[in-house]
Amino acid sequence: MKSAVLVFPGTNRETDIAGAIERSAGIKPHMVWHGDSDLPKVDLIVVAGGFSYGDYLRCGAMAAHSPIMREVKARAEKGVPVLAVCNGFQIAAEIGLVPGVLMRNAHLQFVCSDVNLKVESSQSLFTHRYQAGQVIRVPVAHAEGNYFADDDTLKRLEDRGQVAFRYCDSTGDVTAGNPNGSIRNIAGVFNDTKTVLGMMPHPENATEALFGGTDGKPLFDALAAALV
Amino acid sequence: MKARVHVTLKTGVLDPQGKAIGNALHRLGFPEVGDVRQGKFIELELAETDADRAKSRLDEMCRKLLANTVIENYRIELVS
Amino acid sequence: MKARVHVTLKTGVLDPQGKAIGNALHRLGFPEVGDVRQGKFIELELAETDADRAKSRLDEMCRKLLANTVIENYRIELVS
Amino acid sequence: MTTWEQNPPVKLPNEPAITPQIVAEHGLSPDEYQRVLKIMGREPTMVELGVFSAMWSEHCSYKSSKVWLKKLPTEAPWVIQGPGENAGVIDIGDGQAAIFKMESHNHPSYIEPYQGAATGVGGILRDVFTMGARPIANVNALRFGDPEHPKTRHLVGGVVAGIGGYGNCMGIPTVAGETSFHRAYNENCLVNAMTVGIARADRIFYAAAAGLGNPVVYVGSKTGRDGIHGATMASAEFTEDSESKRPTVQVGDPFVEKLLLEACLELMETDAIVAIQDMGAAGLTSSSFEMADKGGLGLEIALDKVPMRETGMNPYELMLSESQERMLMVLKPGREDEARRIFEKWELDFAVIGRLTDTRRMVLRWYGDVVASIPIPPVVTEAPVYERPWTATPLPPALDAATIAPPKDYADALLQLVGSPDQCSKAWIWRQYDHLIMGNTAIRPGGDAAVVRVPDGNGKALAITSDCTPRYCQAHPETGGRQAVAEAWRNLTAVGATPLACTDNMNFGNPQKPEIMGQFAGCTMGMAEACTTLAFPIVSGNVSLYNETQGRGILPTPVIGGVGVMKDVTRCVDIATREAGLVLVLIGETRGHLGQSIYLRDIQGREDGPPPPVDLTVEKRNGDFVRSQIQAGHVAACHDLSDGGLAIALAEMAMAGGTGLTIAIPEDAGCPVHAYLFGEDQGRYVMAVRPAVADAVLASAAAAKVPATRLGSSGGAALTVEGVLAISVADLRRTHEAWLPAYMEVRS
Ligand SMILES: Nc1ncnc2c1ncn2[C@@H]1O[C@H](COP(=O)(O)OP(=O)(O)O)[C@@H](O)[C@H]1O
Ligand SMILES: [Mg+2]
Repeated sequence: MKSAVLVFPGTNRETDIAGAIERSAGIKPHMVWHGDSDLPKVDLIVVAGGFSYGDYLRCGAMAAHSPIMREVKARAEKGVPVLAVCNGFQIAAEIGLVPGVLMRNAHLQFVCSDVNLKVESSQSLFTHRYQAGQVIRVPVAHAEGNYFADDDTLKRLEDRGQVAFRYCDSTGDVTAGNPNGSIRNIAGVFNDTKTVLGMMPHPENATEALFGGTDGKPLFDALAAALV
Repeated sequence: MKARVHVTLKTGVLDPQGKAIGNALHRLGFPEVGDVRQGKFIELELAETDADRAKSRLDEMCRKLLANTVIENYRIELVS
Repeated sequence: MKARVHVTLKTGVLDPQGKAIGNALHRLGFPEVGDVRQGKFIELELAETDADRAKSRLDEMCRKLLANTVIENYRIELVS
Repeated sequence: MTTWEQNPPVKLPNEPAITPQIVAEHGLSPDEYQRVLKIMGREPTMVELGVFSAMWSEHCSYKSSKVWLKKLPTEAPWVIQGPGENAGVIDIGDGQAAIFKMESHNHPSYIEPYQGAATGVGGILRDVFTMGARPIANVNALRFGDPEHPKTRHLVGGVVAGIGGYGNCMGIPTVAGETSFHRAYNENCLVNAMTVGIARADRIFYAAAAGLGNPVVYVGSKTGRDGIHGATMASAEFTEDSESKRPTVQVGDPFVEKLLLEACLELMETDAIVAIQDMGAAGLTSSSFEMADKGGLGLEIALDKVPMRETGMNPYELMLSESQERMLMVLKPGREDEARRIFEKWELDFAVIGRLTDTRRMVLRWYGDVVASIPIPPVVTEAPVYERPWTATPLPPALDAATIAPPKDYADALLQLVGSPDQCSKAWIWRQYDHLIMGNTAIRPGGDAAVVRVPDGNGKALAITSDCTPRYCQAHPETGGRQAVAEAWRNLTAVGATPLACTDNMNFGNPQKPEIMGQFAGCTMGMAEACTTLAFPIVSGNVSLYNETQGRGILPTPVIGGVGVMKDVTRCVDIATREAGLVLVLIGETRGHLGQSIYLRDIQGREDGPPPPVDLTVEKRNGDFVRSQIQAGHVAACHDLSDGGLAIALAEMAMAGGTGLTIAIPEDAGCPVHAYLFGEDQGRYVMAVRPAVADAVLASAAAAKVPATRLGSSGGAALTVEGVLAISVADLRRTHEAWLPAYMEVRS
């Protein structure tokens, strides 16, 4: 699997996710600086976590308008898979790669903690190594992960199985365990072709037993298996 | 020319910051406070002298960057 | 009664937000933008009919909570 | 003879004449001003006066503390760089070095908690990456006033958000710290931040300038009018009118600092840098003097070349500004363009502002005119040093545990303690800190020390902790100093690490009072002794004095930041007893010391008695034994005993692991039950030993002459002390986790 991890000024989880990809795919991703003119031809594009441009106006707003994101959008429209985590999700939402927006956490604080996630669908190239309904434990670390979309959008998402993960408690109850106020406990969503996944939690920080557990690893294994 | 842009959440969009401020004001002994909404307020200097042109450029800035029109409204005001 | 409060950074205080917005606007093709400052904007409903009393209460709210007078100024405006 | 002497510096427009009042406003005593006149041979200009004021402030010159700090041991075979540089450097093997330091931002945090704390983190990060290290962990030691004090909640909220705001954006995990409350900090909260970084041992960058004619380069953010007089503010006791000092608070920009970090590390990959120094307190003044002095050279700076954020700035402001996120470097000749390209790629300002000279003078120019010309060596060598008078605090008479009442109900007492402001869970705090980024956090906040894997380090890890028990330091400074070091050492040991070195942050009141100076002296002597015996040298540190308001000083608070190494990260253990059947072994001798204990203070409402004695030989013997058992893989969980003694330690182990523990108090305990459970005797640990090796562990303890007592075992859902108390782990947890969020919920 050839992959590219985008690096904006202020991105800070690129090494974490590159490590996770390498552990599953056995090959290091290309690290692509936002200012580099061309994005290499890859099987997977990753938009990593952090505080692009300081995230001072609105999370992801400034990175969303960078030339490289225009290119990412064009590739995604041609079907190239995109994994957008945390700040990546915020950027992807800003440019409409995935539906919805991410607002300030309801309690207004940054939250770093393990959360439980219910895998809503195993029918995607990102989640086929999980079972639908499975509860996994991975961390979140963000101040603006409060997912919001209007009712029509939500209905469409749910009808088409585009909700990838929901926050839940350890028993899988998706009315509990919400760390940020996200509507309907949504933690991650697909685009309508399920080739783009945007999610707030950090599966990359749950890929080694001693360092956060391994519940995030199947996601990278799944990509490595699907994108050979 | 100087301009001011106000960016506010659309009605219907939950405003946790506004709510938190409202609650804090109640606790601090301001029971008269009802609904509170928080927005952003951006002041810009513009090298532009024509008001109409400035407005249309500002409108573009808002749509492109300053506001997320999915959840936010914006209002432009020329000051001088 | 409805009130608006604008909270802005004092002159001389670094405004990383404003700076970042200015840079982003330049990159997006708005070279006419000069200095940018970002502030907060708070709208409040008040169960109060007397303008003077409202103003003095708002002033207290600003000093106690809404503004950090170490680095911020505030401006109160009664809307209706 | 250089030209400046024939032509004295040009005065700035409207420059006031120097009056005694102006001298006093610059924090210089009349004596100190006489020294200035002697060094200068004439009346200084305002710019020059500002420079002296900054350089001779307590913060920059350590004038009250220097004579005592010299007593601290700073060497060991693994120490690469001790105090005197931006941060301390130790060898951790595999060609790698750990670089770390702690620094206070107490006064700014009290005035503006968010920005004060944030810029404190920014400052300590720069100290570490300026030496070539990539930061891998942040630590914060916080002391707040009485929770009931009207300002406390606001300070807690702002400080925590500020620390998180900066560290999270930088992408450095904040993995450890401490937080406590006491009315003595009502008007002076303490915010001490520590950063640990990793560098190649053969690529450490220092501040000493070298190479006549080499360019002096300014990088980072532009200079504004922030924090002018910040350095003098940090050294002045607060008075009622501290409000008027408010505009001196700086605002941090963590995004720019992240860029600065990446740009500096990128440039450091080349060999273009001769010397580098961050601009911290007293900004351009202290950084330029330090570089030139260490290199035995002179410096000429064109201040008009400094990137400025505002119009109309003058040389005085430029020299004293404490704008954040700036660095000063000396480059090899001809390497300016290469460096400029890197900084411009990262969208940072870059300006060549001066050259190194051989005059040993600091010559400052403003559009060509000389506005200051100061001989460098005397500013440093003739800086005032005070041997301030001091009086020792006598050791309070012993308190017999038998004279102290037992609690009315043991279970209630333990619940009260686990739910008290000082002993409750601090998860509300560390959840706001990204403690997982970088993916190397093996032991998260909530235990004894954090454990962070070293990148590219062959599976080794660093253990990191910060510790101090101010009430012990207050009761008997020497014991308190010894205890702070011992506790840090013990916390590193308890995870299985080998303690290597520490940094300190000395927070005290007004040193011009003999009792306060006596606290400083006593703590330092105690620390020195402990560091020597435990082979745990101090490699860096910071002093914050005048933490005093209207005559009331804080508790003496010498915070120790300890760093240890684990060769194999998979061997580390935390405090959580996660499984049933583990054998609980108490290591160390229990005498039931209740003087200055948490039990005495929080259950009996008394703050008296002597602190527990610290026998360093015993400390070392017990700790070495515990470490050997952890490293041998015999131990499933381990916790040292500190505040609240055995009862609190067991409760914390049970809560962390979600499994019950049952113990029986030995028949031959030798002290009353409440003293056995809550006594704070030092040098102790509880190990949860794997059952198959329990007998062997006890036998090797006996062979090593280490007191070891089999207390009981893990299992069930309650913490039980037979015949004394039984509390479900769920109840313990609920109480433990309740206080802080509930307290902060009522936000102001
Ligand atoms: N401000 C803080 N930031 C991060 N971690 C903290 C903070 N305050 C307390 N902690 C964590 O809480 C745990 C308990 O702290 P403390 O009671 O001081 O431990 P100890 O008694 O072992 O020194 C430790 O893991 C410590 O790192
Ligand atoms: Mg401990």
